[in-house]
Amino acid sequence: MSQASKDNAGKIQSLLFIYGEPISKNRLKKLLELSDEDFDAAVELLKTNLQESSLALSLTHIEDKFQLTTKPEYATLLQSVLKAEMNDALSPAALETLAIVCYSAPVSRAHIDYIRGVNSSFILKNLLIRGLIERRTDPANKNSFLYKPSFDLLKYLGITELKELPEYEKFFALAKNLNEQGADEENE
Amino acid sequence: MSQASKDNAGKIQSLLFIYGEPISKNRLKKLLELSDEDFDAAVELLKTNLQESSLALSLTHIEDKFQLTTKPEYATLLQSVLKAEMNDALSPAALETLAIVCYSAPVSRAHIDYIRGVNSSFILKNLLIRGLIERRTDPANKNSFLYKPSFDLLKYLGITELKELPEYEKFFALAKNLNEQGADEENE
Amino acid sequence: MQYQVKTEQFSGPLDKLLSLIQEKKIDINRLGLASVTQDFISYVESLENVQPILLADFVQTASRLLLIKSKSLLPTLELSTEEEADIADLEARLMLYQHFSVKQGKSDNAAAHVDKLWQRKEKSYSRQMLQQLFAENLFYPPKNLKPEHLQTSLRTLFASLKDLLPQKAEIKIKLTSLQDKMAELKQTLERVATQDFSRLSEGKDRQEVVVLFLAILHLFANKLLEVKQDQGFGSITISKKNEHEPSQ
Repeated sequence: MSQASKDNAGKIQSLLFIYGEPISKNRLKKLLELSDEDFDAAVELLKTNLQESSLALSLTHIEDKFQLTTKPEYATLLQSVLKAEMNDALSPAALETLAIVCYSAPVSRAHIDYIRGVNSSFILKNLLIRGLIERRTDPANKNSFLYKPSFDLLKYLGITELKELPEYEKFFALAKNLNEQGADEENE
Repeated sequence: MSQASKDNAGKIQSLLFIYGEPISKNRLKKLLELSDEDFDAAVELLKTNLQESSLALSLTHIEDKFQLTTKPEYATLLQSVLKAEMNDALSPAALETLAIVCYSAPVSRAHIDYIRGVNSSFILKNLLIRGLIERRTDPANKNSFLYKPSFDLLKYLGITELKELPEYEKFFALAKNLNEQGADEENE
Repeated sequence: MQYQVKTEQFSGPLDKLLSLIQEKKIDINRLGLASVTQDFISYVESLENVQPILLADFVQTASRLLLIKSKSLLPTLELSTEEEADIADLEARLMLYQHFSVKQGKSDNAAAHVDKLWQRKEKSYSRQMLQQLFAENLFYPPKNLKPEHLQTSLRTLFASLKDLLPQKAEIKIKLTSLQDKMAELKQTLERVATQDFSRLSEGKDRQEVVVLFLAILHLFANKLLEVKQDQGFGSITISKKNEHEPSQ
């Protein structure tokens, strides 16, 4: 087993790990600038390494597409865990973030972070995955998203529009105004 | 190395792989119904396996949380593929404060203020919002927070735990020894 | 040298002191501290539009430096236990701070280590949360979530923010500005050419005495007045300098 194959196997694994989705052989070859032979040798090595190691991952190969997945024996475990995760009550931090999204939608992550005083990206991802909130690209800034509650959440809360939330006007105003107050603070 | 540890290491890895974000020791222990000793043995094994294998992944942890990450040598490849933005520059005050948080975590604001000789609340808020540090309530003093580096910071620095910081023991001892002397002046 | 207060607004007295010591390439000890006292005081005097609370920190450090300076000029001067402790504290903090300061400039420094790791850009990456699930349309609400829960959560959040704001506004430290004190001192000397320090400081609080002392030292450094002290603990006499002498 050559050093080059080893290096390439690592590179392929790192790419598959980050991508998550299946990637075609051609795309991988192009990204790594590999010849057919080098690619095949590296994939063979990666497969063997994953099989031999006591690690939980394997290389799935469907037609000409590759994906890094967990070994089949973990399927049941993962399903039960995901179910538990999804049915969990919200942590106080998640509830607070959801409340800010509901009362000040549409709202950017930067503004949520500002109100909470901490980074909220992980919590927002969690709320997105659970389908409690949605996001769309901010028309004023293509690199950023605006968040709002999902339609499903409104139905679940038993309201038809955000204005029906208790003390909606008050908290909407508070959340929006905080920006100006905050700006002063930063200039101090 | 026992078969049980091997099985548990695989389970832990599969969970971290699927979940993507950091998971706490308590949560993992509960999900897998593991005792403290079994968990620690499995994590130790997983760490060693990942280090020794020619695979691209490593186990990153801060305090009691764990995450699966790529090894830092794949940074250039992944950066170009993900078109990830380069690390923003750090101001001198941000760098200095990060250094104190990294080498003395978990650490209170009063203690950071004491070492820097100046109020650090503004810079800490900034670092929190950038997601480079995290905070939690101090169990010994409910009115105060303890600060520590975030997983994102560790990933930026390309290390898997704080102990990998150069001269970690030396600076940790330096920063902490003063704690008792400084305690009188803490009045957060 | 010009100092930009704006860019330095979050660095404090220790940072300034360390810079001065490094510029002179001297050690952190009493002798070193005594030799940068004048520069430090000039710097404090140049501070404008600084938060009062930060200025108070600078003035406190300046007063400790003055103690060290006085002791180095007057070896017979005896310091109280409290003053000795203040000086030892300043030295210890400076020794510690240099290990974490960005300006220290050595390679075995905590900030330099973090900076090096940050600069090398060898970042690790992790996966997105539950990557495989992300595309699907799921809805997993927490059990029994009611609009009132959201309301209560926001109430708590805004209540805690409110707690912070007024407190901030109330921070008000009585601080006599150095500029004012210098002007006042010059005026006093116009009226009576020679003054006794103990007389000038009579009935003033500790902070004001420190500022007065700083003002005297500054005017003295700029050769605008003369200071005389015949013996340790003896009275300090301040007199107006002849106006026709060139000033620096």
